[in-house]
Amino acid sequence: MIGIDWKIVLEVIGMLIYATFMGFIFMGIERKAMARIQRRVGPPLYQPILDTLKLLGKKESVSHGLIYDFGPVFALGATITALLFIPIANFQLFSSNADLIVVAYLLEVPMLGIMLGAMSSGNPYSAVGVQRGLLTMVAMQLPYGLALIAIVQHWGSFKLSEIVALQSVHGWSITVPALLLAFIVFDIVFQAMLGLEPFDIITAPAEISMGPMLEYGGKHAALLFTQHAVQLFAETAFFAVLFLGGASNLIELLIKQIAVLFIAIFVASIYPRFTIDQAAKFFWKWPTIIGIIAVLLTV
Amino acid sequence: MNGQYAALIIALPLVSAFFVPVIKAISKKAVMPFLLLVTLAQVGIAGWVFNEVYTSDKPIIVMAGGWRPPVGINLYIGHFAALFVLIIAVISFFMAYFSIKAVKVEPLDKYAMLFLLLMLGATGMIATGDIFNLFVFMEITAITAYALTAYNKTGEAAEASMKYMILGGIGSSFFLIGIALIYGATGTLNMAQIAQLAGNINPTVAQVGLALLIFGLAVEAELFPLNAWAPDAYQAAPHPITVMFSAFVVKAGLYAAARLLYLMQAVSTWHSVLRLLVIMAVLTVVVAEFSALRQRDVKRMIAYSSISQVGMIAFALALGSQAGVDAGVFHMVNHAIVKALLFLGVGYVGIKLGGTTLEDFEGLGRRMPLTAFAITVGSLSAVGIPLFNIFWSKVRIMLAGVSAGYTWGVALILGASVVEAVYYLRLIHRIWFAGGGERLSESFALGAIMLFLVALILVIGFYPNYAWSLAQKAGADIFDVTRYVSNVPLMGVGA
Amino acid sequence: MINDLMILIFAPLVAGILAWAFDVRGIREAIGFIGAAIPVVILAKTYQTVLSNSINYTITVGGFKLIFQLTALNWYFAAVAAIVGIAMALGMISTSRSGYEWLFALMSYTGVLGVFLSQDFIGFFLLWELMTFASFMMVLRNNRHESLKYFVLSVIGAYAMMLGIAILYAKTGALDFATIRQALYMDLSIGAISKGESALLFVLFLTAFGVKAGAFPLHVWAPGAYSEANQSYTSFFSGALSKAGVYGILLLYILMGAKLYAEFGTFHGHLTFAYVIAWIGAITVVVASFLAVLQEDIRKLFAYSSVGQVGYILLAFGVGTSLGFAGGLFHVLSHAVFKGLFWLVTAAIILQTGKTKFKDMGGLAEKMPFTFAMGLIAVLSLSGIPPMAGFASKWLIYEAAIQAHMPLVAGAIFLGSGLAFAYVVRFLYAVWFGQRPSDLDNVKEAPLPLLIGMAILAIPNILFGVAPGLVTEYINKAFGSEIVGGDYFKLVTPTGTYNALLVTIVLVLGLAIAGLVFLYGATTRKIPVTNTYQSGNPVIEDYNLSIRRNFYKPLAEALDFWLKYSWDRFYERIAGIAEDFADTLRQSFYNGNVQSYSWYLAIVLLILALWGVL
Amino acid sequence: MSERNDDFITYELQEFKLFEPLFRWARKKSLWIVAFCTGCGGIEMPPLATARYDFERFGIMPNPAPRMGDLFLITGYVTPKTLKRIIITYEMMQDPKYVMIHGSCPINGGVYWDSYNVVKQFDKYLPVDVAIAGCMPRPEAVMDGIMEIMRKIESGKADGWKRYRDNYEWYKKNQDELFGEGWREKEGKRWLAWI
Repeated sequence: MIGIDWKIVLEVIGMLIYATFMGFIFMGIERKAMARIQRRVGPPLYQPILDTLKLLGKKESVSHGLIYDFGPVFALGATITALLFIPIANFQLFSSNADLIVVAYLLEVPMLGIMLGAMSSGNPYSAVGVQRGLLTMVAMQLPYGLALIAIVQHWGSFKLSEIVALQSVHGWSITVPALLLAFIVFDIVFQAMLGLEPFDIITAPAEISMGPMLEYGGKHAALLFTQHAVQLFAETAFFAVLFLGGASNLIELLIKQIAVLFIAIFVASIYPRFTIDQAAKFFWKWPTIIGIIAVLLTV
Repeated sequence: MNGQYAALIIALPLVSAFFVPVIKAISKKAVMPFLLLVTLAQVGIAGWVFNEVYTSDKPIIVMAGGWRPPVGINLYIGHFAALFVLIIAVISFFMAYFSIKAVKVEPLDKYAMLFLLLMLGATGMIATGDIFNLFVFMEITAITAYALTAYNKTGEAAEASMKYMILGGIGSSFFLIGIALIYGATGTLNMAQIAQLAGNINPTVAQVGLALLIFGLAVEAELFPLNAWAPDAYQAAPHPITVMFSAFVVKAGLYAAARLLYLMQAVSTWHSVLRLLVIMAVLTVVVAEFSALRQRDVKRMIAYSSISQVGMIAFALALGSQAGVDAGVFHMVNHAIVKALLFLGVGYVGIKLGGTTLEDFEGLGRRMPLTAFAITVGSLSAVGIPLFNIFWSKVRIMLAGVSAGYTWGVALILGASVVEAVYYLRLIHRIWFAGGGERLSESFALGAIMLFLVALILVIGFYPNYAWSLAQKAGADIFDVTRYVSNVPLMGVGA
Repeated sequence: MINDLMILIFAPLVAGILAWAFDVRGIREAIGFIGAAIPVVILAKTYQTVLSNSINYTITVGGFKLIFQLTALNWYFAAVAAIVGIAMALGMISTSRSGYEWLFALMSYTGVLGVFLSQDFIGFFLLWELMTFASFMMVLRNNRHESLKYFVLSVIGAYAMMLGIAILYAKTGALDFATIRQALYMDLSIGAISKGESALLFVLFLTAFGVKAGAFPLHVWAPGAYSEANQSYTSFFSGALSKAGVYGILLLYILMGAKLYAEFGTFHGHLTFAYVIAWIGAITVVVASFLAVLQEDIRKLFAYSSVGQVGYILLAFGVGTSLGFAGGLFHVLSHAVFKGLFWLVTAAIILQTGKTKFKDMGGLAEKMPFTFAMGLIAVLSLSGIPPMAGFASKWLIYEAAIQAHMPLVAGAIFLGSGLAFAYVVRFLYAVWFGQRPSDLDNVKEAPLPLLIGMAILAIPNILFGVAPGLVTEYINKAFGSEIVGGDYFKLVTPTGTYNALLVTIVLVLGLAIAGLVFLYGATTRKIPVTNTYQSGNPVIEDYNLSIRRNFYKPLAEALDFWLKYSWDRFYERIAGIAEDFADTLRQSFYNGNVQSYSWYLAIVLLILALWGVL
Repeated sequence: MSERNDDFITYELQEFKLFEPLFRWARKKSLWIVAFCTGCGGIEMPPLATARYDFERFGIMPNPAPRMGDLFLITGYVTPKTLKRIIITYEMMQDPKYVMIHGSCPINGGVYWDSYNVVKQFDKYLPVDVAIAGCMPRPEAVMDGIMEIMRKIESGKADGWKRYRDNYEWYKKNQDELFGEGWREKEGKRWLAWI
């Protein structure tokens, strides 16, 4: 089918390594920033890499069946796919063949993978975690959709590469007032997608001890950590591409990603946790109203 | 065998009715078989008449005593009359056999005589060409109907018959006044001549005369406010008689009303009478359907359903368009078959299980599968499910109704038939899927009759072309007054 | 060629009658299967000819001229019904108990095929009624109340259509689609049909098709009817019969599109009447999906989900642009396929376990592996995971909705697909995973015919997911214009592209990489379900560790304001009022004493007198 | 011990020769504490997470799931009831796992030396890597303990889990001696009564 042109293969491999590494660094930044805000020294930036290595190095691993193993593998695979369809800096990768809706859906598929694995472990805590994860996802779906629709309507095209090109010509999306509202909505939703503080009901540490990931240990947990890292990188890149005009080179993209990340970290380190129906009610009140206004302005 | 032998359809039942006491004298048990024989002969003659009219495509005119109309009374057996006389004969023959099983109350010879007179009256009303003769046959039908309603000698039957008698009496008396007015104005009793002269009689007299005529027949034809007697009469009468009531007695009244209505087209307020009839017809359908919704007795429920279907026929006939009349006649034929089947089935269950309340019908599917199947086909067809016969006539009526501008009427009727669907399908669920019981033996002959009617329904349902062509010819016979007048050999006497 | 159409339409009915007559276990299954297979064979044979020209057949029945025509468009709908029909037949081989079910299942199959193929209103109405009646009889056998609710609503719809047909007949004097379309088109200038009348016609036809498609206010019959009928028949009931309603909406566009446009103009750039349909579709999607999430019974969940998915199709047609139609048509196929598969999976579960409530099931993944795999494919397809057919059609609908500047409707799709994801995962958790209740230990895999049926429905899910071009290329031919570009594996619309094959390859690549990382770690040891962390408490066999009841309690609490109102209770109250009114009417009018009867006569005489004189 | 635990012993050990120092360094620098605080020491552990001591500098993170945890802190006297939970949680943890006991009570019964309800010598039931003396040691002492366990991991001497795996029979004998044969089933059944 596709002629195996080595340029893309190399680009893909390089991108994957870079993304995973930077994903871990972002998680490190996250923990470090949280610590610094609490006037603590905080772990070194490469701490998540150490954690993953330790988990991979576990001497034995436990499994509740085929689907329990398939869950994390499917999650990581889907996240890698999502990553490869986002136009990162000047690397085209596969983004010429996919548009906003495809990437938005690919970013949601890992949720199914994690849910599959967590459910098959048969642990009630993970079941409650799954339920909360799904409800958060359902709650955030409407504002998330409205924000994306606002962008597409303003730029008139679904292709990410085209949106980036238009932004470089007409200036970033957030300069447009309507898309600024969409930016705010997307930022709130971004908080829930990463599972950070106000909406980290999914893995509420005190209540249901790590939520869905409760039964995961050893290499399964390592897989989930790498998936979280790649997802972090992919989502921040997606955010940057949509609202901050993508980037011509990796450094510029990195700066934008870290900027977005810091917004999320600052919000996360301040807010207490919403209960799940409060979260649902909140999502369907303010973000949806702002989203509707943004959408109506851009029509 | 020229046309004159057609008079036998009137003569045969009359003569054999008065022969019944003689037969009773010979042997009590011979009465019922004799009745069967007479009705069989009647079917033969009606079949021959039907064949004669439909092959030669010309109506048979029978002049009483050789006197040419308008002096003498003539029988006008056109396409409609031939078709319906055959239907009356066939159904009477079936009911004669059913009476052998169903009617056990003692004076059987009186029953046989009344049975024949009822058949005679209905045949006469349809076949006659003279309005006074119409009144005479209507009286015969009415009186025999009162007697037969009370035949079961129960308190309920007596009360029903008394109600029927009072209302029927008022109705027919006003009908007589109407005839007198028309006769006074036109000077003739012959329908054809009335049609010619209707144009130039004094408008108010014509109005009042027509209104009274229609009012008189409306009581017989069960239109809305006047049909209060019908449910009780249907329920109280013996089972075969209820079948005859719903199958052709009511229809004879309807035909007469339609015939007179279209004869007097030239009357100035004709359209306002039509609109009144449409309103009354629609109300009949709606009220009857709603009343049937919470019935505990199946026979009374089917009576209400029969009244509502008759209301639908009246609606079609009163539309005043050729398509409407054709649809009305087609629905008359279908309704006759379906209601005959339904009342036959319910009657047979009434005899076998001793009652026709809803509880008796529970698990009928296991106890009497053949009757249950017949009742199911009957009720499905009555509801208007496709591949059964009433579907076609209902569609025709709806199309004609809206074309004639009565969209609200059609909407109300459709709404009412939704209600009809509900209580029929509740009955079907109760028959097949509720309760149970061991299998009872069912009579072979009645089963054959039921299967014949079911086959008839399915044939018309699957391939309605032939039935529809019959209905069109019969409808034209009523609607096309000029052809009717030209067929009758008037002597050219009078104003 | 001529009588091909007759065989195509009436073969199932004849087979049904034969199966009902020879009510012997072996024979009726074979006859039924043959009856369901004939349409597939004929449709396959006529595929080539349909692309170039149409096959016609007319017969006159009862004075009406019934015209049947097979064009590219209704070949598509007939093919969808045929695929689901074959799967249903296979399913019913193992789940049907008597000839009764075969008769009415195949009669409704004839009804649907007839509806898709007929080109005149009488044939359309006749087969529509037949289809409704047959599906009603399938439900009547198991539950009277639900079936009556279903029948009353569909009959109201059918009679609304009858009224509409009669009005059209009165206005245009014709019954077949071609002349009506021509007459309505010319009527733009003459204006014989006023604005009010065309509004009435639109409402009548919308109710008729809305009831069958389960649009929002008229969807109450769906949960009851879908869950009470024989489950493998429901795959056809919800897979193909709801498509008749959607086909009707398409018909509405073809026949009265121009007229309605002329009468009602546009609203913000969309056709007003199309905008109404789009919003009905959107509300159906949201409401049905919310209700589906909160259900406790597996059949009710899929019933509401089916109503929601048909809402997508309505929405796609409501968008009004050609891309909207393409998306809607593709979703017709993908909905029929994955919803049919879901219902066959439910049939297998209920057949083997006899349970229908979520709280009694659990841990069936090991016991019924093949059914679980099929269920997983259906889950992926319904929730719109990229390599599946569900995603391709939903993607087209997104493109159409957003391109046509209908943002809030597109927002409804987002919310709907999120909810779809939630209730589908709920189904996975409650039925397949977690600890197995002790009474389900001896559950065996579903019988072979059912499995083949599932396989038949699973293949298109994957095939049209990876290669959506096959379907869109056919749709382009059906519409005659190039709506969705791209080859077999790539969909290209003016504003976006979706390369299904590439996404699949990259997904497989990603899975391979993740698999490598997985294999690198230590070997895994399988442990039983009871070896889970319960804050250190020892866990033993008969302590059930799963949450199957009230899985989405918080969502119910968040929505309690909306859940107070239910259309179902509203309709039940109306039915109650109507029945009481009927009773009071009977008591007041037929009150049994003669005096009042004679008063009625007097009143009528009075009216006659007034009427006569005035 | 019910038969469920027999397969616990049969897994085979994979020694990664090449990366061993890297993994050892990773295990040292990222210890996850199983948040299972028994006895009076539980309150001593949070100050370590505050700004003054901040054990997160060393990559230590309190983690509620035993499957992912490595370091098991026994922070105070251990009663038989808690010991049952401790044993179950310990067995759920995955392999290179270390136990650190705080205070004198788990070492030799401490203040409760003559109490009927306290486990006098914790080491008899579960292998201990590092013990921190003091009747609830101050945070500095605990930090020192952590440094000690990290040094032991670095040098490979922190082999509590290997000792548990090798002479599992001895440990099991002691446990059964204290709780009686098949105590997991009995405990589960007793627990069932409330549901």
